This record gives sequence, C-alpha cells and structure tokens, in this order.
Amino acid sequence: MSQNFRLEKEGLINRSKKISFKFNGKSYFGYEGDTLASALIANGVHLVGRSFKYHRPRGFFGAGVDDPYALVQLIRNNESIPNVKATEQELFEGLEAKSVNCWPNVNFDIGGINNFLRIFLPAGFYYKTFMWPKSFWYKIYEPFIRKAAGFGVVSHEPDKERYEHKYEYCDLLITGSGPSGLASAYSAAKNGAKVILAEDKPRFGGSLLTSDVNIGNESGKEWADKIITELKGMPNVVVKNRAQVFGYYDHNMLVMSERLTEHLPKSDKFTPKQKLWYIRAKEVVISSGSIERPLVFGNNDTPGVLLSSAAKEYMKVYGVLVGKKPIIFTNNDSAYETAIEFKKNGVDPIVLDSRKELSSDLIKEAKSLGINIKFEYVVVNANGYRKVKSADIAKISDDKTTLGKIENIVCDCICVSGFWTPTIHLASQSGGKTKFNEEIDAFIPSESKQNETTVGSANGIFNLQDSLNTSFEAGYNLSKKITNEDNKLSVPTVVEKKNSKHDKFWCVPLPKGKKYKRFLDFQNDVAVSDIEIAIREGYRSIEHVKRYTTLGMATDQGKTSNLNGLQLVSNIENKLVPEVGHTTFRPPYTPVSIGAIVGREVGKHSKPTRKSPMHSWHEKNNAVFVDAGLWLRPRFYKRGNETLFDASKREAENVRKNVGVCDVTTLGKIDVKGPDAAEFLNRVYTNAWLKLPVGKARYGVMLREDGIVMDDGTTTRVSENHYHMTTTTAQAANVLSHLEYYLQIVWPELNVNVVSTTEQWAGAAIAGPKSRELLQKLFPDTDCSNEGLPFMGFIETKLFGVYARIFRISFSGELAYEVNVESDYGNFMWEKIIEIGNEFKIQPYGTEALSTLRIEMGHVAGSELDGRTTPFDTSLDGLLSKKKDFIGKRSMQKEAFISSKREKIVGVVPLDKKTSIPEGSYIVKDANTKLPNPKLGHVSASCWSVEYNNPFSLAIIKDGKNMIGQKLFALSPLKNKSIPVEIVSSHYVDPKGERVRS
Amino acid sequence: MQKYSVFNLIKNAFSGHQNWEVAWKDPTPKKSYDVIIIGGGGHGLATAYYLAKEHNITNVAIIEKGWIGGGNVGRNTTIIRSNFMHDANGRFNEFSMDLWRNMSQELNFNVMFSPRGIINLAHSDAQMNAYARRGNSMRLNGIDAVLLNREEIKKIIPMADFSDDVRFPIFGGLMQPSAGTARHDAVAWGYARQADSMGVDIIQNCEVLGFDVVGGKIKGIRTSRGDIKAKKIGLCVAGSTSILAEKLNMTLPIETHLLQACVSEPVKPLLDHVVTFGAGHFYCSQSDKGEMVMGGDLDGYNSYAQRGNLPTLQHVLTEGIAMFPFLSKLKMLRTWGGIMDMSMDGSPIIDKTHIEGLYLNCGWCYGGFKSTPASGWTFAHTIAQDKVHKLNADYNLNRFSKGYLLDEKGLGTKTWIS
Amino acid sequence: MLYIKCPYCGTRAQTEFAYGGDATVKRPELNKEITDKEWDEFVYLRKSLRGKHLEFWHHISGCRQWFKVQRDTTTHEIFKTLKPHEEL
Amino acid sequence: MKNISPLNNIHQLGQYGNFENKNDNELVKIKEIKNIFIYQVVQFKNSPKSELVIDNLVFPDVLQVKTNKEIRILWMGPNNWLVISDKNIKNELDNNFSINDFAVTDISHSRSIIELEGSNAKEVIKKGSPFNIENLAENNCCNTIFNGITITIDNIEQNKNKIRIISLRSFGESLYHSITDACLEFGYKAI
Repeated sequence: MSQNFRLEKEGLINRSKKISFKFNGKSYFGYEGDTLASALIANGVHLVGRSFKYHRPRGFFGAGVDDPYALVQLIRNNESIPNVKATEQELFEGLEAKSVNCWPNVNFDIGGINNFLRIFLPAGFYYKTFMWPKSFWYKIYEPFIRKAAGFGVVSHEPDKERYEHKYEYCDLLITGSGPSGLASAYSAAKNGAKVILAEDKPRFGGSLLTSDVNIGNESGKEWADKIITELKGMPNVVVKNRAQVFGYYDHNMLVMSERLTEHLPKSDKFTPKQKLWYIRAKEVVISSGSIERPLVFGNNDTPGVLLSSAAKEYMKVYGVLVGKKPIIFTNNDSAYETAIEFKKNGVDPIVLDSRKELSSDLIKEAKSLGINIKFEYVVVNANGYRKVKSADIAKISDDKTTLGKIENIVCDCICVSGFWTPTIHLASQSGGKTKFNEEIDAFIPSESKQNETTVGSANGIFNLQDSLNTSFEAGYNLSKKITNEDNKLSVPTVVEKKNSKHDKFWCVPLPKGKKYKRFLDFQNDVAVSDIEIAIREGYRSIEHVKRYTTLGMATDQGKTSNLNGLQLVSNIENKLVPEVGHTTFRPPYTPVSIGAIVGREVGKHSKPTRKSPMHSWHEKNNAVFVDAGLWLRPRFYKRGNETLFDASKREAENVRKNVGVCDVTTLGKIDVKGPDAAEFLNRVYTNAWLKLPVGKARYGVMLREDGIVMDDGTTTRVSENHYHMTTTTAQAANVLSHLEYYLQIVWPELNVNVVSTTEQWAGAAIAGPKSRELLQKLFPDTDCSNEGLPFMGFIETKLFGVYARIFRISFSGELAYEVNVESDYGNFMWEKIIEIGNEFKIQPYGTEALSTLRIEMGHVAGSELDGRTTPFDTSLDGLLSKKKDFIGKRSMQKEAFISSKREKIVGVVPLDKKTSIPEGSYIVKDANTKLPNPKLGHVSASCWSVEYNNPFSLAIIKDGKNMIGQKLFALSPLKNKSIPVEIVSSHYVDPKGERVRS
Repeated sequence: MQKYSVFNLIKNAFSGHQNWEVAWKDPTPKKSYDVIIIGGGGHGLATAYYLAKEHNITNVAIIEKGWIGGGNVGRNTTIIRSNFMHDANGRFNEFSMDLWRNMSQELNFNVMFSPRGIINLAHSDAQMNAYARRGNSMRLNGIDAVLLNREEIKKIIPMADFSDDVRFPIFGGLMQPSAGTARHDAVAWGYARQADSMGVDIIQNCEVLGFDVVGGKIKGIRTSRGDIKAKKIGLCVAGSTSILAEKLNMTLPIETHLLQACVSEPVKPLLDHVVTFGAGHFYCSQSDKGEMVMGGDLDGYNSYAQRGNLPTLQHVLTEGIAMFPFLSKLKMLRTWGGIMDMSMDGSPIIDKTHIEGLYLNCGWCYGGFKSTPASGWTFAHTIAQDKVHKLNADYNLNRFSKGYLLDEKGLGTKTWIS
Repeated sequence: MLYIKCPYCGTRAQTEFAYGGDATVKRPELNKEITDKEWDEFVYLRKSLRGKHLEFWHHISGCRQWFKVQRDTTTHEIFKTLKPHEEL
Repeated sequence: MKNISPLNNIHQLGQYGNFENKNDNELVKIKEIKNIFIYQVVQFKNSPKSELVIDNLVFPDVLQVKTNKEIRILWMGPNNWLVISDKNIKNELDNNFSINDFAVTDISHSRSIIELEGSNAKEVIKKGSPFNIENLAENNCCNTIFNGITITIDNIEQNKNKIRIISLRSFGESLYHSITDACLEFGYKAI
C-alpha cells in the first residue's frame, strides 16, 4: 500500500531504508526512523484502538510520551508484548502490531455498544447499581466488567528478555536534551563537571527539531547536532538517548531506564533489553520541557483530533501529513507554526483562533502566506465516528459563554493547541514545592527540596533566548560549586519569533440543546459532564474527583488531562486553581518495565544459595535438599524408590542402632574472644557461664528483652579468653547482630570481639552407639574414651594430619560427637568418616531423620522456639539463673508468662499407636463439640518414633505438666483427622539422658 | 435519602443526571457533640455509622484533617480475609467478614466485595506445617480454610512458577476461599453517605491542634476550625496516632512505618485470586480494571512520608517475579505509600484509655482495611457502652505489660521487620 | 535509596545498612531494681516522632558498627550521624 | 586431594559471553584466589592504642590497604583489620598481639575470593554494587554489597584494573554466578 500522506522530502527519516510491517494483519511500509504511529499515519491509518469505558474509536493524539492512548499489542522476537505506545515504538523490519480492547476488531467493536448506553453509565455508576441480587456482583456482573476491562494481553510464559542494572555517580544529571538541557549540559561539561545527559527519544534536540529558529548563525537543529557531537566526544560526559529518567528518589538518587534493543527486530542473548541506571547525582537539572494542552469541545476524542505540536512533529521529523484538510484550533501563537508548516507543504489549513484579532510575528507570517485565519472562532463539535469528517464551528462571544451561528466545514483533522503545561513531575517527586503561574495557567516548580534546578519550558520559560540564558547560567553555577573551575561560556544569540499573549479560554460551551461529550481524559473516557456529576454529588476534593471519575488514572497518568480537569473544578467551585490544588506526582513518570526494576535476580537466582563444603558429595549421593534459610541442607539420602518417610526412618533407625553422620556445617558459629568474654556470655545467656572450665561445652538459651526465647546452642570454652559459640542455622545472623548491639551500645566497657566462623569450619555430627568406636578409628592417637572425652568435653587433635576439633555434644540424644575441620578439608573429613564408618554400618542422615531423633528426645527446636514461646513454655526454665541478671530476665515476671494457664511442652502419642498426628493439629478435650472448639494447644512437631516404632509428637498445651496421662484428641480439620491421643512426657526416649553420657 | 438502584440510574439518565443528591454534606462544626471521632478514614467513618445505627448516637462529628478516605482506606491493596492463627484475631476478622458480605446492601452503595479467595503459598514442608497450624485454628474457629498441595495450586494458578528454574519451589498453600477484595474508596464513601444521612457531621479540612483534658476527663478538642466540646472522643487516625498521643502526653506501643504498593498497567483478566508469596513479602491480585495490584514490604525505617523508596519496591517485585514470572513483561504504572501504626505484637489496639471519655483505636499495622467494619462496630460499642466488647477484649492496651501478646508472626518488637 | 554517612566508613547506599530503631530508649542497668512501667517503656513504648528522629543503624554489609542517625521521618533528610556514645 | 577450594566446582576455565572478536584486554579475566591465609585482627575498645606492625607493615587507616609481596592488610572497620597472606603467619600475629588487647582469628577457610582484571572490571561491579567504585583508588578497599551478597572489594592494581572480591565462602558460588553473569555483555575469560 502506498504512503499517501508521506511528504516528498521533509523529515529526519532515512528514506533510503524502507521497512515493512503489519498492523491488524495488514501489510504496510515505512522508513527507518519512523515510529509505528508516524508510519501508520503516512499510510492514512488513524484508528488505533478503543477507549476504556465506552469503547469509542481512538486515534493518535500526540507524537510521543504525551499521547493519552495509542496502546497496541506488539509482536517482537516471537514475544507478544502488551500496552506498547505506538507513538514511542520505533519501526523495525517485520514489526507486527494489533489494536487492543476491541472485539471482534477495531473497526467493528461489540464493546462499542457502551457508547450508545453512555448516558446510563456516568461517573461512578457502578457504585449505584449491580447490588441485587446479592450474589450477582461476584458471579455475574464483575466477571463481565473484568472481561471488558484491561487493554493488552499477557501470556503466562516467563519473560525471555534480559534486564540489567547499573549504579552511577555524577556531578550533574540533566533530564532532557532540548535547548535548555543541551545548554546546561554544555556549559557544565565545559566547566569540568562529570555530566550525564538523558534523552527519552531516539533523537536529541527536543523542540529544536521542529521549531523554526536560529541560534547564532545556525538553525536550531544544526546547533543541537553540533553541541551533541561535541558532548559525545568529551571524556567527562555520558550522553544517552532512549533513556527515560522516571523517578526522583531520596538523597538525589534518580532512576533512568535505558532501552537498548526495543527498536531492533531482535537482540543477541547477552545484550539486555533495558538497563536500569541508579544515578546518584550531586546536582540535577530538570529540562524535561512541556506538553501541549488540548482544547475541549464536542467529541474532541474523535480520531483525527490531535495536538498541533504533534501535527508539526509528524511533518518536520517524520515527513508525514496528519491530514490534507486541516483545521488548526488554538488559543495561542504556537499553533501558527503548525499552520505555516502545512502551508509550506502545499496544504491549506484553516486557523480558528479563540482570541480577538491581534498581531504577532507568527500571525503576520501566516497572513503573508495567505492562510485563512478566523479570529474569535471555535470548534464546537467534531463530526465523524472512526475519523473526523467535518467540524461544527462558531463565533464565540467575548466572555466565551455564547456561540454564534453554527457553520459546518469539511476537514480531515483538527489540530488543537490550548497552550503549554510544564513537565514538573521530577521536580515534584523530589519533594519540591510547586506554584501556580497565572501567566501560563499552569504549575511550575517553586522551592526545591533536594539539589535540583528546573530550566527551560519545564520551568515555564517559553522564550528560547531566556531559556538559553538561564540554562547556560545554571550549568555554569552548579558545576562551579562542584569543580571550582571558572570557565564561563557566552550564550549564543537567538533569532526567534515573538509570541503574543495566549487566551485563558480552553473549554467550548455546549450549543443549546446539544449533549456532546467533551472529553478531558481520552483513555478513561472522563468527560466534562462526569466531573460535574462528581462535584454535584459532593466529591469536591480534587482527590475525590479523581477517584470518583478516574480522571488522570489511566496509563498516561493524565499528562494531557489533569490541568484541564483542575481548570474545570476551579470554574465550577469558583476557586482559583491553586486552591483546588493538584494531586501528588509519584514515580514513575511513565510506566516502567517490572523486569527492568528487578534486573537479573530472577529464577534460581532470585536469592543467593549457601552451600556447605560437602555439598557436591551430598549431590553425588542422591541427597534430596531442603531450604534452611538461604542454605541448602540434605533432607534425606534417597535409596531406590524410597519415600521421605522410608528414608528418614531408615536413617534415624541406623543412628539409634549403629552410627550415622550428619552435615552440621550450617549451624551458626561465632568466635567470642576477650578478657570479658565469660562475663559477656553470662549476660546474654540465661544460665551461668563464669565457671565453665576450659575444654568444656555448655548448653545455653538466649532471650529477647521481651522474654521470648531467641535462640539456643552449645558454647565451648576453647581457651581462657576464647569461646566457640554455636547458634541455630536460622538465627545465626540475628544472633551476631544482637551480640554486636550489646557490645557496641549497651556494654561498651566489655573487651570482647565477636566474629562469625560459621564457614571457617566444616562440621560433621557422628551419632549412635557405635560412634565412639568409629571416632577411635578416625583418631587413633586420641583418647576417645568416656574418661578421655567425657560428655560436653572438647579436644583439639588431628584427622590424618588435618587439624580437627571434637566436641562431645548431642542433638540426637545418642552418644554423639561433632567433628570440625577447616572448610577446605570438609569433603576429605566426610569421605574419611564414611570410608572408615562402613564397618560400623554408618549412613549419612539428613534433617528429617535429625528431627525425628530430636523430637522423640524432646529437644526443642525451631518449631517450638517460634518467636512466641518463653522458657517456661518450652521447659527451659531450669536454665533461668536466679542469681544473676541477663537479657530478658525482667520480663520473666509477666503475669501471662507465669500463669498456670500458660501453655507448656508435652509429648503426644496416638492411642492406636499407628496414626501419625499431622503437624499443626490442635489438642482438644472434645472432638465433636460445636465450633468454635476450645483449643488446649497445638502440635508443634511430629515423627515416627524409631525407638518405639509408633508415632510421637510434641505439643505445647495449656497447663501441660498436669495434662500428662490424660486422654485427649488431636484434631486436624484440614486433613479431616480426629485422633484419640494420650499426653506423655516430652522426653519420650531416654528421659534421664543416660545415653549421651554413656 | 435517595436510593441507589439501576432504576434510579435510568431515571436520572433522562434528566441528564442533574438530580443526584450529595453523598454527604459539608457542615460547619457545631459547638459540641456527644461523640467526636477523630479521623475520617474507613475505621472512623464506620465507627460513626455504627454509633448511629447500633447505638442511636447521632450527635456525632467526624473530624478529618484532609479529605475523607484519604488515609490507608484509600491507599491499600483492598484485601479482605480472616485467615489468622490467634483465636482473638480470627474471631474478630470473621465477624468483619460477615459485615463485609452484606455491606453493599446495608449501605446501598456497591463496595464490590468480591470473595475471590486468597492463597498463601508455602515453599517448604515446615511452612506447610505452619500454615496447617493456622488453617486448623481457623477451621476450629468456624472459618473456612483448605490446605492445597502443589498440583492443586497448579490447577488454580498455573501462571505461578512451577518450573525447575526456581529458587523456592511451591510445595502447596493455604487457601481461604471466602476471602477476597473490595473497592476501597467505596467503603469510605458508603459509610460516609449513610452516617451523614443519620445526622453525623462529616467535617473535612479540619485539623486537631490539641485536647482539653480536665481532671483526667476529656472535655473537647481544639481544631483549625475552632474549639469543639464533646462528652466522648474516639481516636481513629492510623499512622498519625503517635502524633495525637503526644498532644495527650501518651506514649504507645506503636511505631509509624511506611508500606508501599504499586499497580501495573491494565491487562486482560488472567489472575482471579489473591495470592501471597511464602518466601518473602509479596502479594498480588488483579483489579476489575485489569491492573495487577501488588504489595509487599515496609520501607524498614520509621516514616511519615507518604512516598516510598526504590530498594523496597525492587525487593518486593523481585519476589513478585519469583512467584509470577509473567509479571516481568508488564510495566509498573503507579506506586504509592501508606503510613502504618505498627504495634509491638502486630495486632491492633481498641480500648479505653486512662483518660475518662477518651478511646483508642490504633495499631492496625498493614492489615487495617479488612477489619474496617468490625473495627468500627466494636469501637462504636466500646465508646457507647464505655466498655470493651468481647470481640475486642483481647485488643487491650495493657496486654503488653501483662504479656498476653497476640504475635501472629513471632517477630517481637522489631516492628520494621515485616 | 537513602545515602547514609557511616561515621567510620563514609557515605554509603542504604542497602549496606540495617535499621535498628529508636536510639533514645536506654536499656536499664543490669541488676537494677526498676518498676514494671520503666521496663515496659524500654521494651514496648516508642515516641515515634514525626520530624527529627534519633535512631540506630547497623553497617551490616560494611564495618559492622552500630551508630546513631538523626533523620527527618517525613523528608528522610539526614542531619547528623554519630558514634553510639556521642550525643547530639 | 585433601583440600578443595570454595569455587572448585563452579570455576570452569574457558571463554564465555560476547567474547568473539574482542582483544584480550576487553575481556574480563576471572580467577579464583585460593590456598591463602586470612586473619581477622581486632584491637579491643579499651586496650592501649599504639601503632600496629606486622612484617614491617603498619596497620592502615580508613579504607586503606598496606601491602608487600606476601601480605595485604585491609582496613575493615575501627580497630579491625583483615590480614591476607600467602604464608601462614598465625604465630607472628599471636606473638605481636597479646590476647588481653587483641583478638586474632583465623578465617582463611571462611572466604571465597574472585579476582577480576580488564578494562571492564569496574563496569562489572557497577552492575550489582551501589558503591562508587570509580573512587576506589589502588590499594584501597571497602566493604559493600553485590546483588544482596556482602563483599569486600580490594583494589589491587589500578592500571591493570585488577580487583579482588571477597565474600563469605558459602555465598561463593552464588556470587560467582552473579559476577560472571554481569560479565557476559563484555565477554569473559575464566583463568
């Protein structure tokens, strides 16, 4: 298909490179340098999709980020990407796009029926209905509404693209490469500052690409090209296009998303699609420019109605005519540039200017070109459904309230200009205040909160010379503060056309008897009448208006609608706009890819994985792993087609019968050193530590100040001033911070150092009746007898020449030892233990068997010490020293903690000795009473007792001690189990603890 | 009061919607009231409504510093659930659920309560057990709950990550089918409209500057719109409680923290449930508009700033993609933050105070929205009867010193660790 | 992302630090007889100031030192950072 | 083999990522530093302060590294240093630093060390660490974080862009993945 709307030569596109693409299944072609939007317009396509609520036809209203709609579904690289903005998407060979939010297709959309029902669907209608019958909202109405909502479609498949992050520091970050951005960047860079210049669009230069001005003796564009080229060559400058600074965060941290491959057909697998820059800037220059405001009139959302600045950009940048019978409808001079541009390209525009006849450079030029200008004229209504066919226009009275006789003129586009709104989002995000500027009827930054300076039209300066003067000045002053250099450039002189004053008028009154919808928010279909209803119903705060009507809550975040909305509210409420106030700007300025925010921490790498030195041995030996915090631990070692239950039972039995070995490297280890180490331990543990002899270990419990158990473990006195503390795997990091807190803040007088040695030592727990024999063979020259190495004893020795530490401690309740060697030797130790252990039928055991063993011994662990239990609850109160003070002791007196109703740990055995009690069950007196069924307590841990070959559980129940012997029920409604049980002591096996001492 | 109905909607359509009445009036404050509720958020508006409806106390004013519904009721992720482990919390929030189920009809305002079900994913057997403990507790309290295994979860949310390239595989999860979501703004507006119609004065743009306390008894408040007397005053200002407490020389077991949330661009429906990630602090649901509503973690340091910080968001969305890889392909559209009363055990406080006639409703942490009706109902009762109802008996202020804590998470007093 | 000056290492990104809460609460001395009220004030009660707030941070991915920060809880502006035993 | 280094299972020699038609300096070179001795030396808060010396090296001040052929002494924090040495100097340290005033702890096996070299080495750091690496001069070091993993960066040689990244041993493989993944864009060579 030929490009009927493509101009002969105008534009910055590369006409030597044709690009073919598809839209809604139809093939077209455009040129390199086109956006999808410009290429479609060149092909005469204006209908891009359907609006959110009424499913009205939507066309292109802007030429970039300002477009309030233009969302398509893009197919790139076999990925279907939702909600891509056609006015920003650059054209690439083979691009495919589809309209969204329409069915069966964009030309005939069933949803369009809403448009005819629209009088029944005013703002907030859904709050007033869909309430009967009761169940219908969720079952009938809501699913229907959900189906109609949403735009693009996203598949379930993961994202194949790559996203990366980059942390940068600079002196000046400049956001936008328009005249003011270029000027500040250039003068700062020349003054020695480290500068980052970010431009959202592919091309640098901003308004200079389309405005007809001269800077020095060059055209605006030539000047921009020259400056950019020079900046790119400077070592202290980073220049980025396709880079949007979307967020201004605390302490001058700004975030920029750089699009690296979206303009290409596809990318190699190592180049990220986007790079997210975290930029910590000493100073920020906000040169984000301004966005043209729409004028509001009947059916102003019809495709073919668009911003006059966009029409100009399509001509000058893309060489595309948005129409051949244009109407320019304006309240200010800038639209005349568009009119003149049309004329230069052989198209005769009609200009409707709401102002009384006046004169200015531009108006003179327009007249001299013979352009038809109608002053005091407005567009009343746009006719046409899928595309503008004609406009109803009329003369308007001085006071802008009454319209003259309606005339109809044929046209194929209406270019509107309601003056300019500075883009102050970043300035506001920084926490800076804004003020309303009566001159331009818009907000501009006032006092800045962080180190930011706003320049150019973003600061409400629409005159190029002033803009350059202030920007050069800003770049110089800000850089001088940082570099202390003093290289000031002279500002080039500008030849530009002087503008006459704009007209504050922006909304055309309805002609008598007409109910035209006059739209403010084109995506969410918010019309003037909706705002009126909201206020009529008392939703008067601007936030209420916004939420009730959804004004400015669409994906464009109200870039073109918010200010007109404010104007309207201020008119109705008869307040000044600043009294109405605007809703706060929050990041992101434009929607930003979630993938980019996350970066590379995805899939398996969403969190780090910690591994023990024996990890690969476990892998080779069919270990099934379990997450313990960030650690991976063997849960059991699978043999054949064993289940978890079989394997853990086998492993646990083997520990009770022979000997087993378990990787305990992950247990936290902390070296506590110093003259005051003993005193320190005495304060952090609940029991006494001053008299622990060298070469001995002791079990200890730590509390939080609120009296809840924090952690437990054994600590060994290695030498006079040196203790080796162990913690649980889960609490290791917290305990270290906890200890540092008390040493550095609470008890600075103590001379103690704590450092984590968790990874210095590989640990193997050797447990079982045959563990001593095995140990003796592992350490032939060491006396491993009960006398030589008694319970809670500790010795340093050598394992086949490798330095080793042996602790005689037991978690399993069996005769057991823990051997530590330096981590590089961990695997060597492990293989030796297995090799020599074979004759004792050694088996490695995982965490599942480990918990079986500890449960039937009644040793508490994480499932009991869950951050809610006290030493009393867990039968650790024996370890509460009466003599000395310690962390959390004062809380032990709390009424609830000592009350007899308090829950206490007990053992639970099913009466049938067969049925396992699911963890998380509750113990109750009566299984069949009506709900709510009063609970005595919960089952914290369950196992199959390998000692007695029947199920056994630990539970924490009210008045536990006196419950022993009672017959109760364990209920698990989730698994609908009701199990008759007997309460027994939590120490099910070896209550006297003889084995560990044997 | 004008009834909202489809018939009325059609009727009004033909008069160009010119005849709708205001949803609530904009009165000037009277000299005195029987009860003043400070805070025009969800809880405050609900309290006023139930004072009028359940206790016939209509000489009531709601004093709001800004605009009603502007606090956390207007900036949350709209989740409604009663999946608690502690009996007190379960009982309270299940009562709340009952009120939610009838709210649209009772208020004649469609709050769009949508019982789509909430799923808490578990990523280890230990976590499955913890959820079993919670779920069984719910069931024994008469609250619906089901424990689902990996395959059952996969049937319901196939878009979750069931691949091998996953750090924390999904083991299963706990589901409360009757939990869901509601349109947050509508809740505030619905309560406001009914309270107003029963005579409650809703006074916006009115800041409380101080309190009049004489002989241990509350007498009234000083506001930016003049002094107002009252027999009883209820404090209902989540996030700002500590600021008002300071004016009363009270120090409370709460800290103020910021919770962030964000939404993606709208896409066609693909997620019908509310889902929470078990290996972190991420939760997600899809709004009727098609936006993915995502929430997560506290910013992690005391904050009154209603603006969030990026590391938290990045951390939260990382977990988001770990749960739902497809999220990576969407764009983040809007972010916002709400300031929370984080209590020292994660559970709320609804109680009388040592000052006669002064009542306290705070400490909702990041779970206040779901409790809005029950909070209003019990607070109204506590104020009207000058004694706590059995539903909020455990939410007393002295539970901390006595040790009767309601710690759902077991994190103790480090309120910033969510 | 906050930019916090560690009194030992210099100014670093927030992600290197862990928050430590209100720095004005003082732990009662060991073995000192105190009332329940005093104890509760230490364990549970917080002023949670709006505006200037003195708080602990821990340079956990740095020098592992605890220190004090005076920060505005509405703007996050940091006025001063101190070693644990320096006073404002 | 008796001893196995932390990255033994993951560090596979070869070229990866965008390495084609790049000259050697453009590629990031990655190496595991192993069989090295690492000691933490801490002087107690209340012990008499004096100039600390080992092997004629004065213990450095904030963020600095003192070095000779065999030993690098890194400042880790107030009164806290990391002594990294090719040879075992435990006895020397014990002799120089009395247990009443110092805590000397051997943590040689608790760390894994990656060495990066090449023009893009610092760009790799920038992809995961918020630390301002451009300001880290030769023989300076810092503790910071990389994609959530606590690390120590030691700037060995500025002109060669040679830096070491030290992490806890158990995080070694995850960090190695994270670093090499960040290298793919430039191409890297495991040596």
